Amino acid sequence: MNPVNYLYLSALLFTIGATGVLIRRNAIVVFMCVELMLNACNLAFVTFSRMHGNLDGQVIAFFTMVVAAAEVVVGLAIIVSLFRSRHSASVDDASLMKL
Amino acid sequence: MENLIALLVAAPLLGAVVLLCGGRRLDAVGHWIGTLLSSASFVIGVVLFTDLLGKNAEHRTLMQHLWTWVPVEGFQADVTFRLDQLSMTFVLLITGVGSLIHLYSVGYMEHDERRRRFFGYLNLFLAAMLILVLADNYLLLYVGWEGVGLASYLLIGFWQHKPSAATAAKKAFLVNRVGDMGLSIAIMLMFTTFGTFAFGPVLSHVGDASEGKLTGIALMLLLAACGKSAQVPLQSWLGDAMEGPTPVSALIHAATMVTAGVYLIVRSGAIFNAAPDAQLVVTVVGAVTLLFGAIVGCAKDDIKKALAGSTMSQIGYMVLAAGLGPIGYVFAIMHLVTHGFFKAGLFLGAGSVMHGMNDEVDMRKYGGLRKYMPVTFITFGLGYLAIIGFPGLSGFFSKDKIIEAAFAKGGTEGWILGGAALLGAAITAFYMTRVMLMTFFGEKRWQPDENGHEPHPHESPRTMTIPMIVLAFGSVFAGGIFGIGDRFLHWLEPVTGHEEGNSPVSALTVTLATMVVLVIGVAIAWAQYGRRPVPAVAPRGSLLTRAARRDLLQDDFNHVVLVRGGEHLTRSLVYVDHTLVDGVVNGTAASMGGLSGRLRKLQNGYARSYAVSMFGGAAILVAATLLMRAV
Amino acid sequence: MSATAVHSLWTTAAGADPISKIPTPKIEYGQLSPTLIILGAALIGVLVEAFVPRKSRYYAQVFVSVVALCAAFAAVVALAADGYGTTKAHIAAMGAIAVDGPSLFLQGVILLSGLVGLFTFAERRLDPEAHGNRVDSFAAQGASVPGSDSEKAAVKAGFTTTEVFPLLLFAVSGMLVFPSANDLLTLFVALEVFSLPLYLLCALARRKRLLSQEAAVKYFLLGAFASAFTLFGIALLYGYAGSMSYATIAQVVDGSITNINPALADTMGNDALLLIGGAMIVMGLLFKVGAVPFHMWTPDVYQGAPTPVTGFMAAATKVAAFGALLRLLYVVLPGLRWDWRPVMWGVAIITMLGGAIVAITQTDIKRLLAYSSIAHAGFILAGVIATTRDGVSSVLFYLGAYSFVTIGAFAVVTLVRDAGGEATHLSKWAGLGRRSPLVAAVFAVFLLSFAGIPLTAGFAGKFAVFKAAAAGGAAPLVVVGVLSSAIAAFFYIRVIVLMFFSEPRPDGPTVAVPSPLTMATIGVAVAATLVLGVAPQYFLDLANQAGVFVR
Amino acid sequence: MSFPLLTATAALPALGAVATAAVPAARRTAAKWLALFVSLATLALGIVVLVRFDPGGDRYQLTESHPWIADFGVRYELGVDGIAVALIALTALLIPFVILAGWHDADPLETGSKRWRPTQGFFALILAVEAMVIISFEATDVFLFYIFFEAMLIPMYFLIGGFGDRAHEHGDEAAATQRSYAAVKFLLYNLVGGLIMLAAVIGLYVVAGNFSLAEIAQARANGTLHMATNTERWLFLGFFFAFAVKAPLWPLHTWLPNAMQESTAPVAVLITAVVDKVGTFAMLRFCLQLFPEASKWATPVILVLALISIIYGALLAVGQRDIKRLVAYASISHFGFIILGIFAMTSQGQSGATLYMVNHGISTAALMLVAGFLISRRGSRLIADYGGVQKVAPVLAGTFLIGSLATLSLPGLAPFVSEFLVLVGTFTRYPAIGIIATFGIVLAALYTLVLYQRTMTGPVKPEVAAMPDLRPRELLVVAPLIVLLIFLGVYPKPVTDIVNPSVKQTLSDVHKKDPKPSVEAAK
Repeated sequence: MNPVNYLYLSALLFTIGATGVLIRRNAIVVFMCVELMLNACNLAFVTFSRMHGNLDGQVIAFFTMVVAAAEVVVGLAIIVSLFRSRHSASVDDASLMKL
Repeated sequence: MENLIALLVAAPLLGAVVLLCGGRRLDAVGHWIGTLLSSASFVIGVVLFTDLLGKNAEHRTLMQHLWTWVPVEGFQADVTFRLDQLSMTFVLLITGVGSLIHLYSVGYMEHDERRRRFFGYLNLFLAAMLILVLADNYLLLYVGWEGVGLASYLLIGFWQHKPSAATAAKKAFLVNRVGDMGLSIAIMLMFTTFGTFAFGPVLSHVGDASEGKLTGIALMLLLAACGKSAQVPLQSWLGDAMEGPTPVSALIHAATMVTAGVYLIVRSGAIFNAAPDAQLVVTVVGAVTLLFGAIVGCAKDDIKKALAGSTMSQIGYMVLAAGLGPIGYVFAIMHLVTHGFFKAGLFLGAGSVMHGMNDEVDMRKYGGLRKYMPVTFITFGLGYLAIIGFPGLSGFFSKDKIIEAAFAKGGTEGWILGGAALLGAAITAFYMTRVMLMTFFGEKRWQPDENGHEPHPHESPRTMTIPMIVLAFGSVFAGGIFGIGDRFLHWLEPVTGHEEGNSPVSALTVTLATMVVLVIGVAIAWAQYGRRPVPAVAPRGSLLTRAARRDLLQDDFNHVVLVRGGEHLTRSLVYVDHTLVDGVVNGTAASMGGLSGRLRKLQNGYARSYAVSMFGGAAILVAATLLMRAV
Repeated sequence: MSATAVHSLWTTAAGADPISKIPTPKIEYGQLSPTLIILGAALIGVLVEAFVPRKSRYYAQVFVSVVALCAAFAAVVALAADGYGTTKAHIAAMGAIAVDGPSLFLQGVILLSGLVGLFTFAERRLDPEAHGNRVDSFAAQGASVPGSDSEKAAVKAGFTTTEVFPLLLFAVSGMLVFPSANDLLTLFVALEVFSLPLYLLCALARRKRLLSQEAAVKYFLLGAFASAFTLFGIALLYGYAGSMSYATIAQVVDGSITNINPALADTMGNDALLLIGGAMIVMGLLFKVGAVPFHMWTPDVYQGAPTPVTGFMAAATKVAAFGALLRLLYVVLPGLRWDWRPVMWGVAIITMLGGAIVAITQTDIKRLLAYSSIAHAGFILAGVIATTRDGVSSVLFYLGAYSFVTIGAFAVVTLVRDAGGEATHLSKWAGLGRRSPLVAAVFAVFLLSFAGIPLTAGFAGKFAVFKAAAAGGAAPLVVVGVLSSAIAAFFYIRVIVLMFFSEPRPDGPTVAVPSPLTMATIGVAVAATLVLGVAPQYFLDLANQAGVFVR
Repeated sequence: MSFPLLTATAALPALGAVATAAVPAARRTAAKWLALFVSLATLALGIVVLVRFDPGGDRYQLTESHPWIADFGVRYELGVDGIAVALIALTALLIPFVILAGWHDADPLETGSKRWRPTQGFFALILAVEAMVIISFEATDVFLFYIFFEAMLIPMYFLIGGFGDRAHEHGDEAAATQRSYAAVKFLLYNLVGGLIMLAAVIGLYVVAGNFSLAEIAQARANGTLHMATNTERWLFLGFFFAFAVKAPLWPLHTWLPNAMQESTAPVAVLITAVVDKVGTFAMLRFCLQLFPEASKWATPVILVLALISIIYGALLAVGQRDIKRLVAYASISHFGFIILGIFAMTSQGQSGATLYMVNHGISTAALMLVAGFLISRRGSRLIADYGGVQKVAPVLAGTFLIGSLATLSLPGLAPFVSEFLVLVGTFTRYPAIGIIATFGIVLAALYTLVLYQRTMTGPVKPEVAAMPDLRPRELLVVAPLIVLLIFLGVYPKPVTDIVNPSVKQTLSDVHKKDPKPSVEAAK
């Protein structure tokens, strides 16, 4: 079947992730949505790699996973510390600084 | 010889500098220094005069180039003095009368602790006036022109603690500035027309210039003359100028400065000759002013103001004469000189009266003073006879000639002008008689003032009487000396030029007519003020009288239109500047602040809304990029 | 291509010699030495954390980092002197890293601002000693909850978060790679490598920890969001060109590529991939430089983060990001100039105006500087848009000048303190010029430089970029820039007025006497500001020589 | 290469500023003397420049040229023509008086006021301004000029904002805020002007490729450098705007009254007599020389604006209640005359304008400084608070009167010559404008004499009864200025001789010839 459909799928996933970031309050969920976006990118990479018949895309996919993992480490650390200090993981509560 | 000319100016100038910068240590001798230097200037004048008389007519012009004043590409102004018959006449008048009045002031200002400065100002005036008449180009003349303005400003306002004096001084200067504006525009016009403004080139090239330009120049010069010589419509300052010490009124506002306008017109005769329309305007101004002044003079109870009105009217005569062209120039100057004598004398007399009456100026509080101050009475009387044109005295010769000349203008103009001049003569006779009667005749009308001082009228000291006597001689004989055998005419003719008008009426008729109106004037005055006692408080009087008391409402007009209007204008402009011009700027700043405040709200602290803006931004970015490709 | 063919991509026929199939990568270690040194030092730092006793960690860390940064800078200088910036400029590490003028110049700037920033990190004299221990501006223990017993205990025990030093080094290493990355993958990895440590650093303030953590969360989430976009853009671009290497993509974009296989021919036809991909990558970079409308994290993060971190971040991040942006636009997408220039015009204009206008009503000095940095991003963009060699060098110069002034300004901010730590509210700065004229004067110098008053670095930089922009045919941009700097002048002046012409508050802050470290920072900054302002020629020459990208 | 005289003239006060600032706080008197000495030394150098300058020689003399920022096409190029020489001399001449007049303006206030007045700072800033002004007169490189044209704002800003009227600031917060408003207004106005000019400067670079006045002018002359009409106009406007703000020209004038009102008299003199001159000077040197065609294109509008400034400024001066504001508006009116003279593009007009800059500097200094002495005695700027001063302090009143007379340009005093030249120069080409401008002289008489009458004459107000007359120091400040006013009034030749050749060249830059008189009467 035509690999282009995978691209549509990845675009869809990416959009879903982005929308999630925009509408969800819980920092963890927001963060998961970001991960979803990253994975959408991975799908795109693999697909393109397939289309072009070279391996770069797939290699990148691995890199992306690693980066994502690193992000998780850092992100969770921050979010958890925030959660512990204000007993809520809602991104909207963290709005002391404005204007 | 010509090197002496500068000394004429230098002497009084030196006096002014010394006296004004000298400080208190000169208080004791200041007045003598001033008098000395002014008389020194007079002596030099006499020396030069004799020298001129020694030469024959066409060589009677001395030039002294001192230095180049303003050298700019195509614009050359020199400090050069020109001494010819015309300026010589003025030099003698100015320094002569000036020295006398210096002498007079020694006594008059005795009790003023600022006497030194007074003499400094007087010397300053002399210097400026001499520059005015000696200048060889209009720009230098302008220097003298405003210099005398400054001096008169300082002297009118000499008693600065009196607000009225300060105001009068300011008014005088401002009104004169309007005139000066005329002068400077005239100079600019000359520059554009002739490329220079030196007397010689300009006056000799008048023929090549278009009449329109010449008329413009002439009218601007007339405006200047009106300012200095208190001619309608710029006459309003002269009456108030009487706030100054009387010697000042005598010297500046009677004998010399106010006649500068006449000098200007006569000096620029060539231009006026080539601009008949302008000349007509000049004559009209003169005629109107001579009546205006005379009428005002009739109504004033303040002796100095009455004399001021008279001055105005007499100068009206001169301007009228000057406007008549070559027929009148000489007589204008002649009347100017004789007037210089008798009017100065009259003012000094008035000053002497005030001196004896604790500075009382209201004639209704005088009366019967002839017994108390005989010298003053006699000198004043002679001046009186001279001004009303009593046969044989100076006024008779000069004024009579002017009236003749006016008729000689010919045509309806001639009749109108001549008629006006005659009428003026009659009114002159009336108001001068009135002054005479109210002051020296009738019963004594003075009472003790509020703090109980009864004035003790007494004759003035020698320093004051001597000048009065000398001037009295002048007012008696000057006319005769000048007039008989047309000496003055021949003296001035080379400069001013002269031609005999063809008068519709004979000289004799004019003289007789003048005599008649003179008698009528005197008779009316006698009927009103001689036979029955003068009321100590002025009666309400007719409408005309009341208007005349207020200078024919001129001041009220100025006040309402110029002063009030000006105040409103400036006040509204201040408002505009603050709210509009400045407001725009502050407004911009404020609106920036407002915008900032509103945009700031977008930064609402919610991470998700930030994400929205990023997402939107990304969308726009992508869309825009695609769009760019599309178009 | 057939399925078998694809299959043969990752299965090798038996019997063949597998070793010979994979060529050993050729890495020019010498030319990468700056980055490698920093990375190595960072790893050492980690080891230090693990093995060196707590008491002496601080000194060890400071020592290691200083040495590393100096060494790395020396390496950069050596490379530049060796001509790698100009004649020998080329692509290293199998096409992953470009060693050329811009990258060396920017690496130099980043290293210097890293070093200067490090001094402010290491400052321990500003806060009063807690329980007899010198404290720096970082949390005693990042993990402990603010105000909790554990935190008190940590403070009592005199803990200090010496991890900040290796974190700083990691960030620096990422930044070093970022502008010199020569393929999209390296770009992305570098982006993350310098972003993640910054996220952490933001969270580690000693005072106002809630704000600090909030800043970290915002920065992290938005940063991750942005990098997701970047990554997707990379994916699309890869899809378009079938390669990650800048050079190849550039060739594909301007159609000068030779060996076109059918698949490539297929995707090449689809410009949407290219345009959308390019736009998304650019967007990620614009986020990092804080251009409107991707700027909204800037004020909050700048305010919340520990001031030394803010200073370092504000300076170095901008440098790295603009470096990457330049390379992307000049090396990868020059073929697309006519597409992205108008868009960038718009971005630059709203960035300049937006930053300046919103700054007018700020009341917190750190936020104020944040908005000012946004406005400056706009000015730099004007230079980027020029798309001429002058444009590149002017941007390089501007970045150099700007980074020093910024670090200096934030260093001064750390000095003005009251009971609650730094007194960042503007009202508290009233009359500072009376209390301590010197500090106020120094800060005034920085503000004037920001405002672009002649004889300061700011003016030279501004003139350079505007000149390039005008020469590049962007005169309207220059006018807008001039107007917005007029607006900007207003709030810089406001601060000066506040410091010098208004009466000091009785409860006003005190100015702490810093250690030689901060003094050095400020001194360097002032010196740079004035030297670059009065005699910029030498540095302009540097920037000029460095103004050429290698392809 | 010879001794860099021009650099020295500018560097001396700069170094002096640094030295003065470095004087320890306790030794404030020493700082004052140092500053005075430096300013006098600068005056000496200025005189040397004046002497070394040869009116008949090249256009730019005493030139210096060194590479500076090659990358921006900027060279460190100095050189003076007659106009610059005159203005440098004026600046160097006025500063000592400014310092002497401000001798006590920066002393710490008596107890009860927290106002912060570092004496050293005050005098250092004055010297700094002098240095910058002088170098911007000397610069023949547009960029170099621009830099100091802008940088000048900073010290001026601190002078205005930091050192208000002693009279008005006994720790009084309202006064302080007013003052800083004035300072900010001054700075922003001029900064905006300067930034707009910056755009034009950049544009100029893009068009011309370098900033050397001589080179550009020459390239334009011999056609190697062509500017599109619109480009030239835009650039001209950019430059002119900045200068018009500085000058100031209506309607960009509103910063001046605030600034002069709030600052001490010496600083006010610094603003109007020295700093503002840079604006008018720059119009003459840069606008006309770089953009001759555009200048001619804009002339009608500029003339009208100048005319408005003349009348408007004078009328507003009449309406003022505050002595310093009055002088400020008077200056606006006078700047109108100067700009009128410049753009009339006749030799009389431009020579007059240049002369006017010098004379206005001296006359305003005289009037403003005396006014300052008066204000410092009574502690009020309001005209209504005075009256009868003439009786108690005759010398003060006398000097004040002379200052006023100079302001209304009385013949015999310096300003008359220049004002008349400007009027004539304008009249020869634009009679109507010339005539309307002449009304200015009447209004000038009005506001000066009204001021004099209200403050000096009339009955003595009790508050001024005990007012002391001028002290020796103050007399030392005023007397030389008055002497100068009179001298230049009767013998302006020294100045005109220096100025005329440069004006001639400027006119040839714009290809303008004086209108010829209809009758060739002059020999």
